[in-house]
Amino acid sequence: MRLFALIAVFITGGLLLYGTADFPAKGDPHSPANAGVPGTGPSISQYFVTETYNDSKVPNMVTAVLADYRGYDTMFETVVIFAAGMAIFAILRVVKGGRNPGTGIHHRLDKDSSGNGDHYDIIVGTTCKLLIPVIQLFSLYVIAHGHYSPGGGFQGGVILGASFILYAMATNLKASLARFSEQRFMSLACIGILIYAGFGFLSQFLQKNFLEYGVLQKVLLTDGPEMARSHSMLGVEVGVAFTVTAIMFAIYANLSSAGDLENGKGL
Amino acid sequence: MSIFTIIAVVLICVGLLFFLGAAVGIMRFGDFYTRMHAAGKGDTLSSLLVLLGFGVYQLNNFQSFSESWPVLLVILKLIAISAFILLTSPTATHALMDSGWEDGIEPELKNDKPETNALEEDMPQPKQKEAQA
Amino acid sequence: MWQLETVLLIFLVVAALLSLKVKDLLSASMIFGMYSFVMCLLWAAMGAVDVAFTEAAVGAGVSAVFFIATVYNTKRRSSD
Amino acid sequence: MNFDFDSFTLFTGIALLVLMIPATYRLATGPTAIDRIVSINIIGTKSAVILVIIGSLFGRVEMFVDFALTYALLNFIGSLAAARYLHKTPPARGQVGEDE
Repeated sequence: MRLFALIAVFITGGLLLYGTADFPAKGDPHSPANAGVPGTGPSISQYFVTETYNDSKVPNMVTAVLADYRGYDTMFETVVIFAAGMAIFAILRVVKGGRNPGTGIHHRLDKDSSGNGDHYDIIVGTTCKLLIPVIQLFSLYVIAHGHYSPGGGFQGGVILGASFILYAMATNLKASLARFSEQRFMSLACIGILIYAGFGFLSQFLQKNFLEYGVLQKVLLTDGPEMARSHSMLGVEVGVAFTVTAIMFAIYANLSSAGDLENGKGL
Repeated sequence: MSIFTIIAVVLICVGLLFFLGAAVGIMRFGDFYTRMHAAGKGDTLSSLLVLLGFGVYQLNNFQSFSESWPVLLVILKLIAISAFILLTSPTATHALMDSGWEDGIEPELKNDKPETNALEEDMPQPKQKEAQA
Repeated sequence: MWQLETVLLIFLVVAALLSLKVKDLLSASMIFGMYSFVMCLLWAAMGAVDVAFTEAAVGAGVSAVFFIATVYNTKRRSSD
Repeated sequence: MNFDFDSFTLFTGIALLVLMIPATYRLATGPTAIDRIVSINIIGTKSAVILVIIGSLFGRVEMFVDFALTYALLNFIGSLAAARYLHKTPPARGQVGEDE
């Protein structure tokens, strides 16, 4: 049976490789995706390349496509991440009482959970104390600088969440939950999505389509709809970053303590 | 070929040499702790050297402070990467070494070898610590 | 440039096969981290910089930690 | 003297990738799990350098240093998580972790 599976895998892989022979060359400017089908005008990627800067004054067109032209897509990606956090919460979280000692998952751990001796705490703790502010500052740079260089809400949010995870691993889960409690990160996740949807509804109140940022110049007091789009993209990225940060830390906290945040022993 | 390019090439070549040393060390050494030694020291120094070499090469594009500050920004970021590697790589090595000791990996001591001669038996035995609880 | 991509693709295949072969789930999750390292380098070599950044942040940073946290609360040894 | 720094950079990148092979060998045959984790750490450090090299080949180093920085910062978290795991669980010798 294993041999049969191997043969099937090789045949499928060979067919896929055969299919790639018809692809246009990488970066070919005359391929249909880049130049458009003859007789139907310019393609959509040509429009993005030439018109993004005129539309929204954002040099990095990936950010413009993500947050503006494909705003719905990014919004529901954020909702997907939020749903993942909710699913982890719904599956793992033990709300009251906790598990019985001896029957839970942690019964095989006979070691102390709070630290691994002085030298570990001193060396790793000092390094993390030096690193965590730098990581957080860098993640804020990534979020805010997404207009000009690669980066944006998702990446910056993940890095910011990783800094909290690093704090939880340098000390213990309880100390990190004292700083970033469950109530806080769950409400932060909701606030992120509310910020994103709020931009959409705001533009709807001003008699335009959902997530059509150009009309927001009346609210944001910018000169021209282009700058309004640019600033709205920044706001939307901040909302995405809130949700991603909170959900990353929520997933880590629930996974490592098996849902028992009050007295579970984290990683 | 400017002076910066020459310095950059020299730095990168020395870095590659140390990378080669680390690679040979991780392949050939006998036990976990010596492999860790090669990995932790060689890799940190050599990535430092290569990154600084690229930073020095960027100085070729530098004309004046008012015009070419992006070049300085790139060099600053390269120095930042070097500093982080200098900080994190030994710490990770320490944490892994510590957990390896607690995980029960025995270091390969001198009198583990079968071919001990009479001269070596006279020498003081390395003290074998008990694993921490 | 194509030389670099070819070597990277070989590493990608090796990492994928190794992460399937290893029985120890802790090692397998770390090798999956190597897979995402190489994948990030490939995205960067193709010029898809934003995707590479996402892969670096998610694959190198948090997904390995999530896998290890999951292995910590379940069994370490794979049964198949 | 005609010296092409781009060719030299490409050579450096390929040499780094070739030097990854011993780490991959240790990854495949490492007797314990922690050997594998060490080699992953090495590969991560090398990857950050290779990212800078790719950026230099594209001529856009200022764009690529950002996520080389991310690599250098986040590679640490994975290694630390594995170290914490091995700290928190009882010693594995002879039961799990040894391959096959």
